[in-house]
Amino acid sequence: MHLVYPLVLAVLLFGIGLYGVLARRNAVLVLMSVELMLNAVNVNLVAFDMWLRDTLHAGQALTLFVITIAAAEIGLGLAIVLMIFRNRATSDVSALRDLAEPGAVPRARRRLRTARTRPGSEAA
Amino acid sequence: MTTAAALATGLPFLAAVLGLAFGRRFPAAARALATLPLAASVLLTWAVAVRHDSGGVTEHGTELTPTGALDITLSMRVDGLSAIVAALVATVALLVQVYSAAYMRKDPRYSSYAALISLFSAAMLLVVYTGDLIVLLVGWEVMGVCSYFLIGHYWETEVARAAAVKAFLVTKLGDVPFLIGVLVLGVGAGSFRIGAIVDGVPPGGAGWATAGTLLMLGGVAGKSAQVPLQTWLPDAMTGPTPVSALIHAATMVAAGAYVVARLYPVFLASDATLVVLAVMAALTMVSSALFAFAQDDLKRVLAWSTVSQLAYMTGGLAAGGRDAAVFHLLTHGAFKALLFLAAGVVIHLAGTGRISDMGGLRRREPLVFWTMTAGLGALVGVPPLSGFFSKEAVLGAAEHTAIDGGAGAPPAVTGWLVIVAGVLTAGLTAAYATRLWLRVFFGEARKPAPEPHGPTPVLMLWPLAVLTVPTVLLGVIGLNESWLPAWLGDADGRAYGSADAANGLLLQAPAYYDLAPRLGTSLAAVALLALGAGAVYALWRRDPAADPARVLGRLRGPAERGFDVDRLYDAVVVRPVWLAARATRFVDRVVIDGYVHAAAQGTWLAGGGVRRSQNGNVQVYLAGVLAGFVVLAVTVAVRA
Amino acid sequence: MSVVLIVAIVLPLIAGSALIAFPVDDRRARYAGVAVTGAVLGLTVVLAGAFDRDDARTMQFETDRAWASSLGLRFHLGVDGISLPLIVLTALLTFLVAVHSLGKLPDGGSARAYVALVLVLEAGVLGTFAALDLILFFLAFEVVLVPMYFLIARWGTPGERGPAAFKFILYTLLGSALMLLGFLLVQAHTGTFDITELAARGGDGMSRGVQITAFLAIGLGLAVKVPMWPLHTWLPDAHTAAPTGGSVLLAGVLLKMGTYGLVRIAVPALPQGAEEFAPYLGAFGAVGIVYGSLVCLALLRSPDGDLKRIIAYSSVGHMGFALLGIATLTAQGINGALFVNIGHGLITGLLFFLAGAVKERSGTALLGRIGGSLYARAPRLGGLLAFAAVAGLGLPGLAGFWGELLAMYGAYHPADELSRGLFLVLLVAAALGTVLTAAYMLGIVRAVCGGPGLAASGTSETDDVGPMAEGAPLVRVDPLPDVGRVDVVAWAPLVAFTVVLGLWPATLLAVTDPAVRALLGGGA
Amino acid sequence: MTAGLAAATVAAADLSGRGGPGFLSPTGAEVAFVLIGLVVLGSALLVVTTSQIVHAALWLVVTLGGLAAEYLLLTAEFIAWVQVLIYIGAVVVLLLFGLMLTRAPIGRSTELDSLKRWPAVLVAVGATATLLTVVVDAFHSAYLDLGKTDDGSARVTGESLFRVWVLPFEVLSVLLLAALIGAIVLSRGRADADGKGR
Repeated sequence: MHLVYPLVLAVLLFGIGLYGVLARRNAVLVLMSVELMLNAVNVNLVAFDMWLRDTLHAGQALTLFVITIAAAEIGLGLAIVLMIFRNRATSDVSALRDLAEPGAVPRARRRLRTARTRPGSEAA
Repeated sequence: MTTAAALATGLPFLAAVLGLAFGRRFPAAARALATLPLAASVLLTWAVAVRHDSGGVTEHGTELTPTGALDITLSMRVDGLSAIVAALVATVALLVQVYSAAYMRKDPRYSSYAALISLFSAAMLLVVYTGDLIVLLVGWEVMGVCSYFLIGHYWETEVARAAAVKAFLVTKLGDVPFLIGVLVLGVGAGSFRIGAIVDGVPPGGAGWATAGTLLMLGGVAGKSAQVPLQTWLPDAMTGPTPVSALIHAATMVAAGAYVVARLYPVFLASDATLVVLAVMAALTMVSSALFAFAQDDLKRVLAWSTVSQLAYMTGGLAAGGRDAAVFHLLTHGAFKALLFLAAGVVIHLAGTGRISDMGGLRRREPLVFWTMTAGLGALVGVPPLSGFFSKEAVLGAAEHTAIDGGAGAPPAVTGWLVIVAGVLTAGLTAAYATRLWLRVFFGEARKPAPEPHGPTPVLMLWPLAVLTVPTVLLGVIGLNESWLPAWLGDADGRAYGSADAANGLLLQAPAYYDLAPRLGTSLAAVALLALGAGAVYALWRRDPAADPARVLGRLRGPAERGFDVDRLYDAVVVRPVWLAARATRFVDRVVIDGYVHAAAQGTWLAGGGVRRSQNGNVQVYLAGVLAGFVVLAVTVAVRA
Repeated sequence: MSVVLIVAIVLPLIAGSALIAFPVDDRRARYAGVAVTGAVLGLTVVLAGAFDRDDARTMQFETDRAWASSLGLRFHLGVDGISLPLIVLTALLTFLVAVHSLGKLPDGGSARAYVALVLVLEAGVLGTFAALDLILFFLAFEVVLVPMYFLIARWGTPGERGPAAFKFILYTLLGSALMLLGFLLVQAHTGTFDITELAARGGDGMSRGVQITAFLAIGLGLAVKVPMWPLHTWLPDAHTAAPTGGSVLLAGVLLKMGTYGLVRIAVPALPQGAEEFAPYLGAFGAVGIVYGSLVCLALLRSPDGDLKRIIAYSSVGHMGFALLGIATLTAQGINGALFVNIGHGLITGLLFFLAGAVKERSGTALLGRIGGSLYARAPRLGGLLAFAAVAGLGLPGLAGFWGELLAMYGAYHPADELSRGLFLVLLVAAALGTVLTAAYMLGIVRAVCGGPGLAASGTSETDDVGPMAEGAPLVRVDPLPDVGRVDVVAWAPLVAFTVVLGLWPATLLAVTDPAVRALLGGGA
Repeated sequence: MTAGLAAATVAAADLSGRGGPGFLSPTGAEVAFVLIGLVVLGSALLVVTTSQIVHAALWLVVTLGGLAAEYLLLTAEFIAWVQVLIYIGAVVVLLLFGLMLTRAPIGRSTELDSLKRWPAVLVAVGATATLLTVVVDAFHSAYLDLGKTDDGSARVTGESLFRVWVLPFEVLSVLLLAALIGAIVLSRGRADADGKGR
């Protein structure tokens, strides 16, 4: 098999995941997109492992680790998303702007955010 | 001899420093401090003058600024001219100090006043004695600043404050070209020493000499209140009267003429300068005599008269009569100081300075009446008095230039200008002097005299008596060629009547050293004198209560205001300067500081712009990071 | 003797640091400040006494040690005829400021901190004037900024001090950054940071282009400090806001570092660059003279005419004379510039002391609010102010005159490679500037000193009843405290030196002239 | 970076010396790989574009399953099974729970995509294009001979995992434990703060 096939697959998958991370607003969907990117990396690892015939099988071992870590990550990530949802009543990434410079967020949207935050804080 | 000259200069200076530093603490010592050093100076200057045997120059100096190419030396250069003028200055200064001791006896600021007069005397003596133009400039400006402080002695009044600033600024404006002229002469001759400059002028003149002397005329006009910088002197009369007598009549204002006389060979080699000087003198002479006629304030009459008489000196210099001009400087110094000091007593008696409020004062203080009459006579040029001889000497020199001319003589046009203006002015002078005399001393008092302050202090009277002597008699020294001309010598230091003179080595033709009156000009001047005085007398006889100046008609108002030159200057110089100042401040605040603030604002704005991108949306950050990474990767890949 | 020089620089630094580190009560700190600055003054006087006047052209009391050899930096100090007067002036003015601080200080912080900052400042300035290594010069130059920043920002006029201090430090730091670039450029092409060696080489090893670039960078950096028009706008703000002592040091000492740097580094090390930019330098100087005076005139009549601001703008004019003198590239001009430096330090120092005194006594420095009549309310103070103003307008016979005269003389006769016509125009502008200077200086005297008299001392008692005595308003004005004992000690030396240098300029010129000639390559 | 790229290219050139058939005569495995790959990409695209949030999770299952098949085609059996077990079995289930707990709307939703979609497209396409260029440029001639190996079998993988990689493996287990505890702590919420706990 030509090495290019898995590599191109990996690249395209990575690109799609990237788009998802950047464009999706729901935090859970962002996490899914991250999984796509991780999988793209895994494909790469496996393909190169096979191609190089590594006696240590570093590629495959690393893929296993990545899968494991991905599972842990998704667990933690979901926990965080859940907590944010409990506090703010939203899982919209673009509404979470506590890092913003004061004054940098357009006024209309800020009002929206405070409006959303208020019931959330009541819920908390 | 130079030591004595230096001492004569230094003593009043020391007195001034002590007076300024400790005068307030020891007011009792102020009078002694004011008069004694100056008395010593008088003795020293007279000793210098007497010991200065006819002709020759004694000079001694020490270096002030070792800056290579051009050295400034603190030198004393004693020759006939400086010796005799110094003696005049010191004497008048001492008399004024004595007079002031009585006149200002109740003034709480007497100590600083007296110290400033001492400082002024020192500065004037420095100007007179020094042999270096830059050092002369030092004395020149120090005189100016003393004049400023003394005019502003009554700083409680707005008039005095304004007059003081005006006097200083107008003269300072003249000093700008003067300073540049000094630089031009110094660089041209390769030295600032008067001796070197005088020797350095080539016989036919030189470009630098003409340029330098023309520029120096600015300072001469400023200091001697000649057209076009004449307007400060009448205003300067707001100072105490003794100050007017010393600074604004006898000495400082004559410094302009003195400097020209001091550098005479340089001026004589520059025809253009002499013509300009003559025009200046002629204009000043006639116009200020006219202004004097229209004034109602006693001191302003005398002030304009001073301007007019100073123009006789500058005119004499322009027409080649250096010795004649110096002669007039000496006699004028005596009679004008007398007139001012007498005017001080008159104002004291009348309780006002307005002529229209005076009248009939001759009975109140006969001594003042007689001394002032002598002074006015000398001013007018009544034949046996000193002013007659000196004025005729000037006119005689002008006549020689106009008619005979000859090699080395100034252009004939200067002679004609001075003769015409001088004779005309003689008539005008007679007119205003007569008017003053009649209106102040005769007729009835037009305003009830104030309560007498008590008898006039003796210290104020005897300087008048002392000054009357030269006022009456000084003229005779011009009669014999072996007296004043021999003493003065020519500007190169060669004595008239010495062997050099016999060999024809004098700077000018012998006729210029002959100060005796000449028939033609004398007749013309005396005739106009009689005409002017007679006309005013006739007017006065017709109506003793009315002012003879009414004859001027509609001209009177403008003439009283000096033809409104002040308003012209206000419009042409003062206001534009204020406008420029405001514009500059605006530019400074808005444009130049604007750039600075704009730089700061720009930084803030850029910061604000970058800050806006920090909107808290993590996806935007991430997109930015990745986009940057892609761009970097592509750039590197393309470059590789 | 070179130890004395080092001690004179290090002593205030150590004392200042100690004052910052150890809690001393304020009274003792003030006396400690006087003692230390007095000791430094004594040391500099010893230096001046030991200075070989016949050999003023060479560096004396030199110390030359490797410092950071990997960078080629050397700890190189020395004094010649150019720096000696400035060092003595610095020590004198700092001492007087320390004496003055025995009196009342403005609110803002402890007197201990004030004195400590003044001491650190002194060390920096002395270091600048003694440094003979470009980087050492730069370091000392920068050390000065920090204490001055705090002096303005903490003890300044409330409401103005923050922005003024900010502007001061940013503006001068920008200049310093440029200057450092210039130094590095010079080093890159010559391989040395040593000032004496660079001066001896006279630009060898640098092409014309490099010299021009380096001069531009160094010159701009120093011009900010001078300050040269149009880079001057930090100065009025800083002066207006600074406390009296800060103003005195700023005007009397800090500004001198700019012109000193030009004379010491930029002109001798980069002769071709200097030649290229001399006309601009002179033109900016002449513009500064006229411009500064015009702004002062405008301030006289403006409602926000602040006495200290006017004096600050007068500094722009006076330093214009120094720039004009340097720009002529002649011995006379540069001597004149150095003389302007010293004269301006003495006179403007005195003026700022007096302005501070007026502000302290009447509570404001705004001309319109001071109330005039200083002659009547505090006669000695008024007389001193008049003296200082007259000295400031360049009256011949006082220290301000000779520098201006020499600068103008240099402008009449500039170096051969410069355009004579241009410098004649500049000369005329500068000369007219002196008239404008006289106008505003006398305007200050008129506004502050003149006015209605005390009721007890009106003109009514004199016999002179000319036109002037009529209508003299006998409004009663309140007297102010006159010159105090501390003031006399702080001001008398300035008055004395102003008079002495004015009467006998040779005392200064004999020292500076040989060194200036050596820098110009013996010629001119 | 360029140096690394060059080295990789050189290595690829060396290894490609083993050669292989051209692109125009694909083997059966290749055809299968491409077809399954298209399915994977298509479903991945749906994951990031669908407007129904639960569908996204389901399409993710398809993507991950397809990838497991691709691993099989690459002869990495063990990885493939792990993929199925952990990803499809655990991760996706977790995600579905997450969706449910955050009350994700069932049905179409317009708020799923942020307003900055076009910049995201631009960046994603740019990154993809860059990577594609580099990868294709470097490895277009590399050939993967899969015929006669058992590199991907559970035995080989297990041996290397427990011989060579045993220490990282154990560390990873600690990491998992930490993640477990962390997740519990996080999802318990601020029990102490309001005293009730959740």
